[in-house]
Amino acid sequence: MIEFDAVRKEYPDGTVAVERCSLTVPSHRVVALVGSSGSGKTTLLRMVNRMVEPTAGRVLIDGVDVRSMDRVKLRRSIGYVLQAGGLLPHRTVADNVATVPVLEGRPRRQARADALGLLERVGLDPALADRYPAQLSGGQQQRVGVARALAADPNILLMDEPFGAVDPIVRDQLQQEMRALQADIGKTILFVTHDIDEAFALGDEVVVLRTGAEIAQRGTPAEILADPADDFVAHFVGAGTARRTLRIREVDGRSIVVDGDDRPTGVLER
Amino acid sequence: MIEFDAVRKEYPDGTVAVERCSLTVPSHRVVALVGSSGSGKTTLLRMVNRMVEPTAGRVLIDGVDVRSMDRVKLRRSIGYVLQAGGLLPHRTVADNVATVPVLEGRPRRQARADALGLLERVGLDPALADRYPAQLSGGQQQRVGVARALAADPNILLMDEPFGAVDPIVRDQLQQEMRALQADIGKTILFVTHDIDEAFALGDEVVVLRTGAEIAQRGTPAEILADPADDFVAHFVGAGTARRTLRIREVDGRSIVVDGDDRPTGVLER
Amino acid sequence: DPLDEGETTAPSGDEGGTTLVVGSQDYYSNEIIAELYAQALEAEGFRVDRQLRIGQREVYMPEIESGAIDLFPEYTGPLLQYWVQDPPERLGDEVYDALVEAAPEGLTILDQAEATDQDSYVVTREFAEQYDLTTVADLANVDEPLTMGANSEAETRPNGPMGLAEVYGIDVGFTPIEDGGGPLTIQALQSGDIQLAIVYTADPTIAQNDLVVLEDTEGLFLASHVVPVASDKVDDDAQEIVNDVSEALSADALIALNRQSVEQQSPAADIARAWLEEEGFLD
Amino acid sequence: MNWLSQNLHIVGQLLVDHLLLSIPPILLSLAISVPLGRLAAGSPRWRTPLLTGTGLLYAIPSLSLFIIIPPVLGLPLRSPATMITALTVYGCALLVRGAADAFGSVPDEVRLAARATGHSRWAMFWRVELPLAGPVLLSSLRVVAVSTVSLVTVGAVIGIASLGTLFTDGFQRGIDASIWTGIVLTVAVAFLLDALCVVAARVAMPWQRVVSRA
Amino acid sequence: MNLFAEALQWLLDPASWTGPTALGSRILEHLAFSGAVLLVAAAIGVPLGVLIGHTGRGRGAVIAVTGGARALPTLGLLTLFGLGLGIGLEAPFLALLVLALPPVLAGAYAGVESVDRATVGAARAVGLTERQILTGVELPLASPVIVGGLRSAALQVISTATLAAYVADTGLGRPLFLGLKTQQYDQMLGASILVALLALVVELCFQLAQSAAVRRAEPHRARLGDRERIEA
Ligand SMILES: Nc1ncnc2c1ncn2[C@@H]1O[C@H](COP(=O)(O)OP(=O)(O)OP(=O)(O)O)[C@@H](O)[C@H]1O
Ligand SMILES: Nc1ncnc2c1ncn2[C@@H]1O[C@H](COP(=O)(O)OP(=O)(O)OP(=O)(O)O)[C@@H](O)[C@H]1O
Ligand SMILES: [Mg+2]
Ligand SMILES: [Mg+2]
Repeated sequence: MIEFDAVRKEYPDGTVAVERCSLTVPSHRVVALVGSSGSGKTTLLRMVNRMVEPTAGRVLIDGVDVRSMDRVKLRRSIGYVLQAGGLLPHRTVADNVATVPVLEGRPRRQARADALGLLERVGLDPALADRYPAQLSGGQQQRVGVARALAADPNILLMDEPFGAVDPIVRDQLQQEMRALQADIGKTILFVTHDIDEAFALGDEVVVLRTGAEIAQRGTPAEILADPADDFVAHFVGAGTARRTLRIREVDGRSIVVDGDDRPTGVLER
Repeated sequence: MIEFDAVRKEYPDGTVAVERCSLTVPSHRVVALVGSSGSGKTTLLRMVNRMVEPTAGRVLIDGVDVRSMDRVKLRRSIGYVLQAGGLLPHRTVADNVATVPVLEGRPRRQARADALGLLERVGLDPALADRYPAQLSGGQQQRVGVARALAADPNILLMDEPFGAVDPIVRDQLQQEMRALQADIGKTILFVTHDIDEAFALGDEVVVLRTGAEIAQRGTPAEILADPADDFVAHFVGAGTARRTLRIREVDGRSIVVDGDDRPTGVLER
Repeated sequence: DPLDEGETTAPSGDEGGTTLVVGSQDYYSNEIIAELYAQALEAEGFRVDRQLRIGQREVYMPEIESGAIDLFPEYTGPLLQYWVQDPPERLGDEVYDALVEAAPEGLTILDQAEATDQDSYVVTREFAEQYDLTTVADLANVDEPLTMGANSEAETRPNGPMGLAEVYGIDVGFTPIEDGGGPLTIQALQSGDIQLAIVYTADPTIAQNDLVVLEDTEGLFLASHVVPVASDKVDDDAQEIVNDVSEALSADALIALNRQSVEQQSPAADIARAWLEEEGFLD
Repeated sequence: MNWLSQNLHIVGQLLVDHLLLSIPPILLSLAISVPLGRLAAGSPRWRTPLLTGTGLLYAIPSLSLFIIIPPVLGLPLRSPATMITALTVYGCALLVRGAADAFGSVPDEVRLAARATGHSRWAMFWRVELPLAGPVLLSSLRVVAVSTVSLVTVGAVIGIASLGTLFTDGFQRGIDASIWTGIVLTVAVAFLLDALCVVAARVAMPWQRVVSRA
Repeated sequence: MNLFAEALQWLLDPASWTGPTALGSRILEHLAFSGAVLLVAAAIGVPLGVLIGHTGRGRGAVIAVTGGARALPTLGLLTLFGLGLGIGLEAPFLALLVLALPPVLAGAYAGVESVDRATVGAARAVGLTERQILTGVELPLASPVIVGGLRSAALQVISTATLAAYVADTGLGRPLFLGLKTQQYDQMLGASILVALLALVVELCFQLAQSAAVRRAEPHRARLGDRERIEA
């Protein structure tokens, strides 16, 4: 469990990225932070592994203030997945996955063997182990990033727009696999995105943030879509827009769901 | 009207980008070419303004073979929008928009006045006119690119993944504005993308291409989604995937449309 | 007899474990002489460290005076000028005696050789005939501006334009050519870029190119015999060997050595070895 | 050719001298420039003085530098130490900027990812920053290697033996072959050291091969 | 350090500014000679480099030639040309030209090549002629790099022009060589300091030129760039 206790962050240049935020991420659940650019999502996320130190307030992991922990150790004990994978371009896929175990002193050979297992787990052919990141597609790199985050078997995963750089089709696929993986491993995941669809797809709970990381609404995806707390949230999730306002049209004897602009989005299951 | 008459393109290194392709783009309509990377979309598009010369076959504009026209004049008479705008980084926004009119001898002051009007037309504050491209966001640059393409009031617009480099939310917005704009100006548009959703959103007709620019299916978005011609097209549009397989769920007394993964996509209009 | 002495000196070289450092100017002729000393010494069992081609007098002399270099082929007149401002002596033996007198503590001036390598003013035959030149003083006849070519240091040395003006009252321009009176200087002379050059008298190119050496009636150039300068580390045995070499080194011999260097393009060590063999220093 | 066949062993000796004068300054300037470059890249406060300072050094003519260094450091004029110091100064003048650019070229995301995965400062430098700075560093190092080899020849003017001696000697004696030999060998040594840098870099940076192909 | 004081004294001594060292005219000679070399190098190197950058033809040759030329020892060329051409300015002029051409050529070529191909493609697509692309797009965008090449050539020429005194009566190499040959450290050092100062002044001029070029090529960034340079 991760608790943000009245945290605030003011950067040296005076920007207040997080005004005052209290939030709990229950164990084994995925909480998706969603908000527009600059709303303070990344800042909030990075407080957990002390990449950002709050100006006020505390962050607790299972009740322990992170400030009492050694930074480097803390970071190694938490999985972190960034946009575009954040892989080390000069290390092979296997070495990338084994980064933390090797830093922790695990023998290279064992760490490598473990890495191969993890690659399979995230749906990658272990034959890719000796490639370099540049030889992989964006989606594959992203999977390696997830494998690396899992390598030290952390309880907590922090994911910062991990699928933001891949194209929509691959992103859909990665999101699906992520759901399957989480069903299996049940980590505590804090997931940041500015794509509400992604938040709906992955979050057990979704937290919609305003500027300054002010919580506008918190709930399950369906709750938020069905009953947005206010205009801001309604606008953010696109309630009432052409995109969210669906109708059913019959084409060639099938029921096609089209949006307010008549653009087909899918086929209705009978 | 643009007609591709059995065109073929073999690059000097032996790559056959376009095998043999015949295609008509009716006047005042948007035809979206969609296909995976390397399928020959860009090659096909560039044959229209002679950036690429076909190895065999002809391209006709309103019945006239483009080979009989002067290249430079032809290009100035056709609007071209590329990914990331393709703006000249050392010219202001207004100068960029006025490029072709100035080349054609229109007095600078008038060209500039026209440019301000065009900026408004594509939804940009004319106050941005004196900025340089690097001072604009990706979405704004893209709009400038469209404004520039419209500056000479061409009948034809060629658009090569114009919104490929901007993030999904901005892309949605640009797509909507593009539809509104086209409703107003009614140009003949050949639009290239590898995002099927974008093709569905913008194309009056969608042409799905296989490698070598072979036409796999041609039709309206709804036709293609409802009745994919073959497995390739079905796979390409994602027919049968969770994303396209929608159901209706009642939440808080409203009908929410959810996809195969239970992810809410919109609210059903009554 | 060098052989006899060789037998007695050889142990002294080995026992003491001393190595004699032999230096030379950055000038091929001087390098050949240094090789003569070095190889003659080696033939008698001395160990020699060569520090050849190390620049002009002002660069190496501090090293000799500090004892970093033990043996160096020098030239009597210029060396005297280095130690004594405007010495009155002009002729060979006078200069030599004055030099022995002037040498600082710790340095020994060994016997001078007959060979001289003296700076001299040369002009082309054609130019000499045009203005009827035989002596330096005749340069006063010349009614066109004169330019002298030489290494840049000549510009401020007593034998350069300044000395010429002072002693002979003749004003000349100056162009530096850093080849020590070598091919470029000759070429410049022949092409008329310069009219007057400083060339060493032992330089074979004088004869080759039919140049005229102007007689130095006022003694602007001091006698310039080849003379070894030695440190205390050069013991009596070694001194004898070097003196023997000097004794054998006649004026013609030096020109012949120089000619081999320029014409046959042989390395200094080879030229020196051949000569020493011929003269019976090696076997 | 006559000249060359007679002087082979001298040329050989000068070649060795040349190498002995070239290699130490290349290595020394690398060793000095990497930490300085890292400092300049990482701290805006140090960047300007370091880069301006080393940049100005480059404006000093090589011949002047050979002359200025002995009195400053109390070295004899005509010693290899003078030469090596001077060339190291030159090497640094180029390499500090090169190293600063090299460290600046390490993508911020990669740095961030390394920090997030729990690299300590030390691990960060050795395991992430230095290897990733490698390619840009290499291109500066190659320039330094080649220009050092070429500059060594200037020392012949003040009596430091190297292949440059073939120029001054050939010039005095009017032997073209000597100068030609000097030029050809200098270029050859430069190419040799350049090639060594490239080979060393290929071995040290295996990922570069695939990246440049990709 | 004492020596630097002596060098300074020598520089301030009126006698140094007359007679054989005549610093005033030596400085002018040095500048004029270096300037002439640079002009010729620019006249040859810039058009050639731009052409190669624009067409992409001869790319490999440029890289090989500029890399190889960098390894050529100037002293070797100088003595070789000297033997062939005799005394005077011709030999040092040629030797320095060989020194200056590679950076100029590489700058011009790399500058044009560094212009984003997509930008050039876009310019072509909207109907600019090849000539308009060259003068209106590639040249302005490449100008900072082109000027950078000239700048590094100028620096090298000015500092290497001292060697010209090896075969010609010109430039600041004269007092430097004279000091070297007669072991007058103050003079040698003084002359060296003058050359370094000269190089610095020229460097500053080129920095101004380069920021002007940057202002043209990257107008939005120019202000920031200026600040950085003024600090520098
Ligand atoms: N190091 C920093 N120094 C100063 N301001 C910062 C810093 N990092 C972030 N900010 C500012 O803090 C605010 C919140 O930034 P943050 O990166 O947390 O937002 P975000 O929600 O992650 O945005 P995005 O979706 O663009 O990633 C922004 O206004 C940002 O400009
Ligand atoms: N100038 C060229 N020379 C050689 N091959 C080329 C050239 N341009 C494109 N190709 C090749 O032709 C094929 C089609 O390229 P094209 O750019 O038309 O594809 P595309 O559908 O636009 O792809 P993308 O979605 O990646 O832009 C590809 O295999 C490509 O590698
Ligand atoms: Mg963020
Ligand atoms: Mg394309």
